Amino acid sequence: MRVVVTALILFLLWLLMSGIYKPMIIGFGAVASIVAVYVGQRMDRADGDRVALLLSPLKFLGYLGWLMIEIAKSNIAVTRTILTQKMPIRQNLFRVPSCQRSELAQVIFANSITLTPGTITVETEENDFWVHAVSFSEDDHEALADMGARVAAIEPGGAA
Amino acid sequence: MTLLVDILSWILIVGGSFFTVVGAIGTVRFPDFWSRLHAVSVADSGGMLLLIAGMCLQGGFTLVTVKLILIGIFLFITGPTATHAVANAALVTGLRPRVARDIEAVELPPYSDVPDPRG
Amino acid sequence: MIETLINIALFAMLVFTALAIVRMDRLFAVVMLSGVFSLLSAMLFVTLDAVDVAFTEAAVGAGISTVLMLGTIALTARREKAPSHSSAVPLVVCVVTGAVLVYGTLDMPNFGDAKAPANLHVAPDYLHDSIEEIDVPNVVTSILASYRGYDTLGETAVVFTAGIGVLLILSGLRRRRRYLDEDEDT
Amino acid sequence: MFLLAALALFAAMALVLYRLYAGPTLYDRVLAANSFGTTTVLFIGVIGFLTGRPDFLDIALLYALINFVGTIAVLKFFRYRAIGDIPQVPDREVGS
Repeated sequence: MRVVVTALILFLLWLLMSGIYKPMIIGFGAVASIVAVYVGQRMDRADGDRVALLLSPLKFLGYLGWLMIEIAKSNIAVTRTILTQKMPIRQNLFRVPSCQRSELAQVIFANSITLTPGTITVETEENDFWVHAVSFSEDDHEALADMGARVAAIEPGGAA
Repeated sequence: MTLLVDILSWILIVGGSFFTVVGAIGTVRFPDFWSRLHAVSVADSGGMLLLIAGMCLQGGFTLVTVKLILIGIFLFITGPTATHAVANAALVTGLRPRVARDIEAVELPPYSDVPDPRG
Repeated sequence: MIETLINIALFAMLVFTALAIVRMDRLFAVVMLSGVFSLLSAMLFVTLDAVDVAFTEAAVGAGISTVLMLGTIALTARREKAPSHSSAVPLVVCVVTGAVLVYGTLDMPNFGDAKAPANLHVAPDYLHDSIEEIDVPNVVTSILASYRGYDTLGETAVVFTAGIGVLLILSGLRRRRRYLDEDEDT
Repeated sequence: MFLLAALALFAAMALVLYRLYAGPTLYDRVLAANSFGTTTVLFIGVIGFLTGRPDFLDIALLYALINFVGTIAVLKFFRYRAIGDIPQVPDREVGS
């Protein structure tokens, strides 16, 4: 089942990338994706981990939109830091609690922190992230907690 | 309609170019490794997203746009992952961030199994 | 005009990178710089429309050779040793060889010359007939994979053998070293 | 428009190259190399539009992949002193 899905996804990617739809070339694509999956199966290097994609897509899209706005805001803030004559740097390394339950949501949260310029996830622990900020202010704790809550909200059964 | 698309993609591409250059300037101007991380992430997230979006608008409804979106999604996921990997490797091998003077530094986990991060 | 400017800028950065590689004595930095070198040369290939070469450069230059060089550093030292004798003679040899090569190129036809021998003999046939004969849209691909298929097969076999050989040497050395370490411990 | 983007990317490349040369730590260099790779990906895309043949995006995609894998490989190597399988007893391997 899984093998078939993988082959189908690979074949779909081939169709998207090639852009030439003649029978022979599509046949090449099909053979290539099947051989790739077969060789991967033979090598037996897949770890068999299943990542449950249990996110509600609508909320996730909403979150992406919100994240874009945040990225824009913090981009402008860091740009200002870079371009002013006397760079107002106030570095700090602090803990941020991560209240997400699934690993996927934690990954999304950590990557979102890193994606917004000015804050970077440096180390992950069980329930905490170490976050490094370049121009730290006391509001950052609240802002990151807010972001964490938003990520938790797109999980199934999360507080809406 | 095409005029509108052109104007929009102009804005996006000029903005993307601006952020890319600013990020590069930051990598040169910032005083230490930990602040340079943030400068790079300006170019990697803001500049990359805007440039890809601008090129998508110019590409129209073609396979080119599909490929651009694929590249965009890939960079959107791997960019922060790579930045995190660099930062984490630096922390683990004992390159400590300098915390501003007026903030009390928190205790860090005891790492530094590999000496001399200067390579 | 634009392409000339791009080429000049790329070549300037390429020269800077090459000089930096020569001057640097930290080998990790050299590995990073050679990755950048191959990225720059691949960009040059892209501006020359040589898509296949750019692909190869990407896979071999930036990907495999970086990994192989890192593996080599793991087995040897991380700093370059100071040269034990003067570099005057090698410099003279390099300069003379370079001068001879440049002198040799003076006779060659200009880049993109329509009257060059290479462009008169089979190239027009390839360009004209390849769509009908091979049915692959990219002419370079059809030349490489069909008109000169045996050639490419031989090249691929050579590269593959070389890769396997390097991997065997590297992994064998590492394993032997690990055994030696364990012997010392016990 | 794309000329402007190409010029901006060139400027960015030159500055990042300076950082790659100047160092001072290994991680600055890894970071600069990664950033240079991202710039290359964008530049290949822009070049495609500039010359009116945006067919080179396959290479850009390939570069995005190789750049990421390369960065991770370098960092993994620096962390564990080995590429490939991570040794079972990392402490000992790292210390040696």
